[in-house]
Amino acid sequence: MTFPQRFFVALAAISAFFIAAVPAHAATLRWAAQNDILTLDPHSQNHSTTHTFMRHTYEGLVRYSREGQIEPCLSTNWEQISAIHWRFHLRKGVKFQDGTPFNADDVVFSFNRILQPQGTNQIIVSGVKEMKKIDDYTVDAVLANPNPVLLRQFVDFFIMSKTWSVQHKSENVQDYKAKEETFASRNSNGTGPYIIKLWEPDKRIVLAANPAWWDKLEGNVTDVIYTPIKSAATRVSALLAGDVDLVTDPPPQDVERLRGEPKLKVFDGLEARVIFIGMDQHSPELLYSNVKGRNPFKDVRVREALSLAVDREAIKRVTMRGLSQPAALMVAPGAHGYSSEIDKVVPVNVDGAKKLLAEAGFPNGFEFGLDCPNNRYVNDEQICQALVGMWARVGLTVKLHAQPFASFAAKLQNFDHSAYLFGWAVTTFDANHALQSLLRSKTTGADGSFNLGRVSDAKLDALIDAAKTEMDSKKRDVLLRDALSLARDNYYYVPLHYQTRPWVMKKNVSMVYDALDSPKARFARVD
Amino acid sequence: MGKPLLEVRNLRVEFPTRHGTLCAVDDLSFHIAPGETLGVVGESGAGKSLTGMAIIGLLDPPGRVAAGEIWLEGERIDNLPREAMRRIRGKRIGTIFQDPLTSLNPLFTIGEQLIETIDTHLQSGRRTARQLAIELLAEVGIPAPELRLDQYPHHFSGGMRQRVVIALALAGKPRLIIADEPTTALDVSIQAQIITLLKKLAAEHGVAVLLITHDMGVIAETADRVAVMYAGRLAEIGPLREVIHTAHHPYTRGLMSSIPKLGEGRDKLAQIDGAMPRLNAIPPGCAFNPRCPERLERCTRERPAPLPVRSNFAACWLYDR
Amino acid sequence: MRVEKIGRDFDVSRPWLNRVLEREPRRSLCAVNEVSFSIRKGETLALVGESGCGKSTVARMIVGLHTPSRGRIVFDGADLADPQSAPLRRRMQMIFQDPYASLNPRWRVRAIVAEPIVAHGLVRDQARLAARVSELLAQVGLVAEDGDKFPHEFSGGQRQRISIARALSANPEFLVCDEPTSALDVSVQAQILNLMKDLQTRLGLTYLFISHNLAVVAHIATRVGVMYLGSLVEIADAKQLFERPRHPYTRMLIDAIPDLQMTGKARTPVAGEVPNPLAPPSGCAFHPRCPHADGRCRSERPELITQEPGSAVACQAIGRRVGLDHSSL
Amino acid sequence: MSQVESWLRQSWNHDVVWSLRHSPTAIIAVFSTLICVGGALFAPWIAPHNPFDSASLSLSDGFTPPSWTQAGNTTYLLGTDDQGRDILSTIMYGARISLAVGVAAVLFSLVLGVGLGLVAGYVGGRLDAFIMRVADIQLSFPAILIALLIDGVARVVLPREAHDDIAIYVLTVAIGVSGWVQYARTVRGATLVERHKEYVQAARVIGRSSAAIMLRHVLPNVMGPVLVLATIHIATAIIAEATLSYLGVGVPPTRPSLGTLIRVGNDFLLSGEWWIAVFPGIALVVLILSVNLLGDWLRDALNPKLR
Repeated sequence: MTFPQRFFVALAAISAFFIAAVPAHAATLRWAAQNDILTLDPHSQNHSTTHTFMRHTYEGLVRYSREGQIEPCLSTNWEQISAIHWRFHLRKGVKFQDGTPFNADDVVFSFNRILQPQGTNQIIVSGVKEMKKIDDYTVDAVLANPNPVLLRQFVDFFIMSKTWSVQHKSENVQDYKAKEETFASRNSNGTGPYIIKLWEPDKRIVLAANPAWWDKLEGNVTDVIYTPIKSAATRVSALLAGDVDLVTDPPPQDVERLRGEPKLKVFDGLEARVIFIGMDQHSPELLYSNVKGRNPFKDVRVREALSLAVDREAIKRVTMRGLSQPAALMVAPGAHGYSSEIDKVVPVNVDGAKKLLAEAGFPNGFEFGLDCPNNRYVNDEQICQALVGMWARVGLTVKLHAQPFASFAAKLQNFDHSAYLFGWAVTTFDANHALQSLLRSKTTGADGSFNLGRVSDAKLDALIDAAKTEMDSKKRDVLLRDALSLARDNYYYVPLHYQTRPWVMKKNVSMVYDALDSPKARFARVD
Repeated sequence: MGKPLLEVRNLRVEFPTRHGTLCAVDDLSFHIAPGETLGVVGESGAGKSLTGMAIIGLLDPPGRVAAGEIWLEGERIDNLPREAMRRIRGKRIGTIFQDPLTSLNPLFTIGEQLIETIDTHLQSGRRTARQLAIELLAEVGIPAPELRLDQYPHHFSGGMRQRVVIALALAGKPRLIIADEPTTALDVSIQAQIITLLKKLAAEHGVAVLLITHDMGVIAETADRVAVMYAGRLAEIGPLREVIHTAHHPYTRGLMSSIPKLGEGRDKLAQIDGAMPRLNAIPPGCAFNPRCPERLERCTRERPAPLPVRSNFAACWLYDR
Repeated sequence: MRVEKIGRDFDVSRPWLNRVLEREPRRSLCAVNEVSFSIRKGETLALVGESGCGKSTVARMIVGLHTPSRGRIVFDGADLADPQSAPLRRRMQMIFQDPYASLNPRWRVRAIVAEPIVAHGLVRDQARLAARVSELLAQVGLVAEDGDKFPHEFSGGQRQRISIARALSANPEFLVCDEPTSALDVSVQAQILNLMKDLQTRLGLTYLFISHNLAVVAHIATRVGVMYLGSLVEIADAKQLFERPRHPYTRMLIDAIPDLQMTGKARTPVAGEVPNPLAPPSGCAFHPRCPHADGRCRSERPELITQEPGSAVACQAIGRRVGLDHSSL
Repeated sequence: MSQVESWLRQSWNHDVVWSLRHSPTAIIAVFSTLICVGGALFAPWIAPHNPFDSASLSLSDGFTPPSWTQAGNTTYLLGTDDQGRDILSTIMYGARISLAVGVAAVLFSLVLGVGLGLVAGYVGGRLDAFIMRVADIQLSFPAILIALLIDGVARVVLPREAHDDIAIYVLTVAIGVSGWVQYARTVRGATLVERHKEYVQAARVIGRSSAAIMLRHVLPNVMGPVLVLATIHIATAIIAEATLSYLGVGVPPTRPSLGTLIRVGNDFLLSGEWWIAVFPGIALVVLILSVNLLGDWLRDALNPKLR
């Protein structure tokens, strides 16, 4: 036996001891859902599934507790020196999975890395002017303005090892839309509870408990095997056959049947996600359209007509089998700032829509393209097809282009579209997260980072910017409410519904439901 | 003449096709005495090769023996089961085919093929078989047989290969060899070598030979008796000299005179007009009647059976007395 | 028609990549070596020899299927290698050995026979073309209705007639016949040979007749060239050649002809086999099989020397053998 | 008139027709192929609905079961899919796309492959080596990958607006390009054999140009195996079309082909809406099976040894 072999055998023995020592009886969670992660670079893509896995291996300064409250994570405690100056005391003795110790340099490095323009996660550190290293275990966050949701933002402020990143030439964030691959986009090295052992794109992701984690698992799941299964029927069959323990996106048409299965249980939950249609309101001439020289989506009447033509109830009944809630706002119930008073869904009105189109100068409608993912949201492609029919009835000719999310995302970020179906979940559980990402005029950083229709409304910008810094809760609620109403009345987007996402699992699995559709293995038990 | 070695009685070979059943060999009878060489001549399609195949039970489907009997040394062999027939082939009937390339397996040395054959048929053990193989190769005129035994067929020239095939045919010490166009694929100069060899070996081993060929020259040098076939039927059969010099059937006569001969100052060759009928369009009566210069009215109606003419038999109404 | 010292090499080397990887040189096979002869108008020159002796290669070079590696071919005073002589090609046509392979199985006979006429644009009018095809078919002993059939509906002899009709359709003066009867049965062979002779007298054709069958050659040829391993070893008037063969190889070939008159007499087999053309013997190529070979034959290549008018032979032993009767061989 | 009659009689007795008349499998295959192709070809006239007209669809009609079941509706004989499209009509319209893409792609492959194979086999030498090495290289890439590549190139080269309209052509070319190799190899092999046959040499002696010899002499004699290959290739092309459409390269989901229809229907198999996948599935199986049987039979019918 050579030295390295001895070393690894010893290492394996030690880790076996740890694994055995942590949970009472170790268990494997086999989990399936339709889509895959996009990358392993934690700062590259603001994409729910990707973040879900990043949360298992990377950690932020703070985290959500089992009950959804902010609690210390990589910082043990913090204080507000002034309204715009926070001090974080870092946890000592934490090591990254490759063994390098965690310290303030890593925080500063990660902060600067997130800010790089090719990433899409700037919202996480939005409003932070500077992260300053005070000593090895103290960092200061200097803000431009007061920020009421700073700690919530920092949950997904994933800290990477500076040493590791430099060593592997991954100081720069992967440019996903340019199809770049880096070491960090194919390998991970966090401080978190699990280690990503393997990622075979479109095949599986394998996680194993991190024996050197500073905290203790609350459940007994030491191994996670995630299998992306595109076909809904196959996913459900796998669950029924007992090949997987958990499916987080059962097709709506099968939920009723699954409820009746004695071996399974269904967790109902309203996801904090709104599904909506975005429209290009920036290009002087609309792409994929027969309208030349102008952009019909710049006309609010056209946008309103699009909304009026949609029969949200029919989609809910037929396509979603009741598992959705028709939407008028761009933020889902459950997020701070949502108010059912202003969430008034206008019923379908074909004639009204036709009239509006005629007024806008399109009595015979016009043609545009609709980009749609076919493996991302619940029944996404079917919804799009239904929309094509509904819009056809008011005279609009829609060319539907359905594609897997990976190519869809790249196309959208290149603004190569005229209209698209998209979904947004607020990770901070605060409405401004959606407003700032989706509706704030696009500048650098988090402002308008997913404003892919390039909406620009000075009044709305002012409201959003004010809400970013307003520390008075009452005043801030008014700002959020006004901003949401303004967006609603201008039809900057056409919200369709809030997605209900039941999770189906075996009876012996217990999970904590997550409104972000982000299961956390550290809370899970398989008995 | 004693008991015949091989006797074929009223053999009929049929090929069912979409255009009806073709009769490729029709009512053919002949016999071969031990040690005798019978030449079978005829144009392509006259049924001579099929006759050979029928005797060794290797007709390609859908061809089949529809009627008649085949007797070998007093034993009927046309209705034997496949396995029994397989034992007869090689052991009691040796075969030589036209193309020596296809008769030898290119993947085995000729030694392996010879020893295998000898061992199978004579149960002699491999050591003895090897010795016998060397002797056989020497006998068919292959120089340095000990060395050549371990070579593959492609190391041999065409003539040498045909010698190996002859050795293979002799390996089981058969009483009868069926040689189907054994020289056609060979060069003129080599043809003569092979014919001489075949003749010599047949005489030395006392083997009877059924020599199937379209080449009258080969027959003339080898055969004791000749059978002439036309459109699947026997036209004439008799001793060699008789058939060549004083043929009785008009077809045989025409055939003989149409062969160009050296030292013949004729400006024009004698020719038989027309062509042999296709098997699906054999005329009624005598198959040769449309081309026959001596046709009688009867020839278009009645089919002649072989009739004795001097020492020959000819299927022709001219000799019906 | 005159052929001057033509030669043809075939590249038999392995593919380029193998050669480069295995460091093999190019290898070539000399199929025809310095063959010269001329054919006079109206005569039939036959080339005989065993397979692989290069006779077919000579025929193919003359009709342009192969380009000679060396030497030149002169037809009616013009060098055929000269691009300007291309129209002359119409005046020479070829008849192939295998009547089953030489006709396109998917064409009707009419189209097959008309192809040269169409290719050379001789007759443009459809009606006249049809008439010409019927005339050609009649000329070779077929009927006009046969034009509507496909080749597979004909027997071998009839197909060879179609081949001849096709060759004649462009009004050629010179026909190269590559073993035209060797695939046919004897009775049919006689028909075809008679037809060819017939056409020759009627149309004044000149033939180059390739065959391995000396009896056939004796019947049809006015002059005969004997080839062995790529070289012409003897050329003479037919009568003279068969009566007084001078080259030992020619004698052997003649002796190997089966003799139908003297039934039962054994042929004299030619000893040995044709050597491998990739490694031809030194000196006279025939020396390993020649009963008269001596040291000079093994080292020196004999020239084709004209000894009497119309006859030439390439043998060094000929002087030594004066007085020997060929029957004593 | 008698000419027509004799022509008819001649064709009736032609070898291929004869072997058709005597093969029950072939008759069934021809019959079902005719039904499938006819249904597809005349869909706009005989289909009860136009499922490609989005405006005429009603989402509320979605998931109607076949007419003979309890909840069925006589308007929709075989039921409707998730969008309220009539399954029967969608099958007919979908088969139209599948067949059009399949046949066009195969024709494209065929022309390209046969042309290159013919030239490679007839001309030989370096050109042959080059063409066949290109073929080898292409064989080492999966067909879908090549199709995606071609789509990518088309997207860059062609104007954005044009893309949707020509998507189906790009798809056809993409599937076609990925399939030419097998034709080229088959034809090259056959050409190498035919090239040395005497009828080709006869044509050279006559003085025909190489192009004329290739087209008029060699081509008709190498087409037999190619036609058989083509019938089998059609099935592969139909399946490739469904895969590519799913990957967003092909036809939009609002104009589902048979393959797309089956893929969508799959999602509803477990929830009880079996008819969405089952009927298009049966249609595809019947279509592919009959085309394949036809190909098998054609191979035997064109093989002179089996006649």
